[in-house]
Amino acid sequence: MSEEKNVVILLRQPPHGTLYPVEGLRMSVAVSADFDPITVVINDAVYAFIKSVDKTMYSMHVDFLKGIDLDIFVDKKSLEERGIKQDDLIDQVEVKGHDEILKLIADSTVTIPF
Amino acid sequence: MSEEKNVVILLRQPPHGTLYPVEGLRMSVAVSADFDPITVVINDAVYAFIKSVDKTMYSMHVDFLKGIDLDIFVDKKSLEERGIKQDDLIDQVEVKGHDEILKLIADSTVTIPF
Amino acid sequence: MSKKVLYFVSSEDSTGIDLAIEHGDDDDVTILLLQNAVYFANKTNKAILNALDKKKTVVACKPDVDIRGLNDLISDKINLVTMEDVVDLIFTNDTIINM
Amino acid sequence: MSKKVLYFVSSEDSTGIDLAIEHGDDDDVTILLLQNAVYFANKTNKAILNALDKKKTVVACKPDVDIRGLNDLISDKINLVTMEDVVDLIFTNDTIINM
Amino acid sequence: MARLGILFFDGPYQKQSPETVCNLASAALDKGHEVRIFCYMDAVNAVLENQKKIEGIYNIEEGFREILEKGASVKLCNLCLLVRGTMKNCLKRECGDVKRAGTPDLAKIIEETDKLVVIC
Amino acid sequence: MARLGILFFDGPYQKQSPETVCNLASAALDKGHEVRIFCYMDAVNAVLENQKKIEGIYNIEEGFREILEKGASVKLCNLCLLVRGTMKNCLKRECGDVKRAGTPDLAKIIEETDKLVVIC
Repeated sequence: MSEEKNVVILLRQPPHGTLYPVEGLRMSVAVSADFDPITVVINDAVYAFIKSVDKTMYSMHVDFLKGIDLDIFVDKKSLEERGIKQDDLIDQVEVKGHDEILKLIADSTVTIPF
Repeated sequence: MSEEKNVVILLRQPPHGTLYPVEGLRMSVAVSADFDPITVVINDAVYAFIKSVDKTMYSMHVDFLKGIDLDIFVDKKSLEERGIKQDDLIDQVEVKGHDEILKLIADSTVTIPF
Repeated sequence: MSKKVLYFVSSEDSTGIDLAIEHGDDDDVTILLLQNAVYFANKTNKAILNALDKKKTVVACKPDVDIRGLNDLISDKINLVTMEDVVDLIFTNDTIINM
Repeated sequence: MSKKVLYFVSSEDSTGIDLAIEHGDDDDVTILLLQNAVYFANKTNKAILNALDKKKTVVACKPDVDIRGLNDLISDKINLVTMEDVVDLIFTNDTIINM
Repeated sequence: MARLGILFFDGPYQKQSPETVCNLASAALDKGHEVRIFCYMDAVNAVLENQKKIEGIYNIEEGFREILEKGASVKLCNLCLLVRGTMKNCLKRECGDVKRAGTPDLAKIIEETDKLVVIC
Repeated sequence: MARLGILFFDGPYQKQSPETVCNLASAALDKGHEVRIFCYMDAVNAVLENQKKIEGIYNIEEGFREILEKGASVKLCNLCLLVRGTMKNCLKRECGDVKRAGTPDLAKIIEETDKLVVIC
């Protein structure tokens, strides 16, 4: 049964103003023991993955997820609205078009927003 | 010195989803011992003063402020944006045009947002 | 492959409503508004009107609407549901998208 | 009767910026962005561009901008200030409008 | 009968979510469903002892005592308690199935329940 | 030298505000100003003991200990502590001028300081 559940951890809040993105990534790591969670990044949460942001609190989570081949997908539309280019982002994340992001969320069994 | 300070308690959040409006009104009451605070109501906080809302948690604060002749001013623009008419509001508050609300805030010495 | 999808919106973030509106037409989509999200049900809210136009079902948690005194301010196309109905909605939908 | 007014904006609520923009031209208005409010300084933000057009001074808290890595994303018309500068701004303005 | 998982993030007396969690859990339990709750971040403080009753304000401690009595399982994120310094104030085992837990326990809840809702 | 009042509403490890309060207070104290802080709503939980240190995360208890040592005055809303059940966990007098207080004490802070800022 567990293999059938698509877990999406949905990050939507920016880093540093709250601990939500950090705690969301910590949850992605924890859930990865039993599932293959997809981390989806929308709205101001995209700021968490620009190269220049201080990632002291969560770089280990990002590296862990990358190390076990779990995806972090960033919404292209949210980037464009904020004038952020793909080049501004760290290598561990992958940019997806808004339609694909919508489909990932729509196809989830469980969506956990942070 | 204290008489010269204009204290504005600025309510901006809706009731029931958070305790902010309740705590803001409690602060208006507390501050009234030393100052004549003006309570200014903007954005979704206007919902706190419609007749039909459950005011169990804060009606005593509203009555207290009214009882000592302290004003609660509600922003007309915020009401209009939400389709709320003056008739929908309780008697203890007074509706003011947006310019007047701006002036009240701009003329304050201390503004405390809730 | 049509399925029943519940957008479970309990915060003032309108993203859940936007995503529900953009959700494909194949699925049977319900938007459930709880806590401060019931303010989205105000007749003046364009996103919710848009969702209704797009044949999404919109329901709001009755105790949350009642305590806020919103009965006369919300669209009559929005059904009010009790907390017991919320429990049933949770189990009768195939997917829940929390927001 | 001109006075120096500081809009002290430490939350993601844009009301403080809107109010500052509408603030009368007689006063010398500064908008200070702290914490997540520094995201308003993004070049794509129309409210801040509008505030700059209207001759309001906009400053952002440097440690908050630095930790978020926003230096290349924000408008160069916005001055960055240290926490020590913030303290000075607080005491050199006549009025502080917290938001 | 089905199994409901509930996750939330907020402490008491700031936002409505702890109260909603209690009301939703209670309604589900009354219908005979199983309820498993995970308290993450500030939500761990919703399950502290000695919350003084204030007239007119829903007492969150009582709300949790009631749903625990009705059979809800409540897991508290250990690290969240530790970092907040509130580890020693939690409701005790006598009140029901309330336990400290790690984040992997949320994975278990996802696996073992039919639906998970998040109250923001 | 001037007197600065600071009011805030949030507990630790959820939002940035308690850290900002410490940093702003510290900068003001270093410049020789007087600092008086009022903790309202969840903010009272920012000044609890036994907050475990986590590497990479700013420890709020330490932040408050530092500014208390530098001479800040910190008032905790009594009713906010009572309702949350955290009355007994606050930092003690030995740490500096930290005291439980009522809401009228905020009026006193407004009256006796030159400027009041609110960290949201």
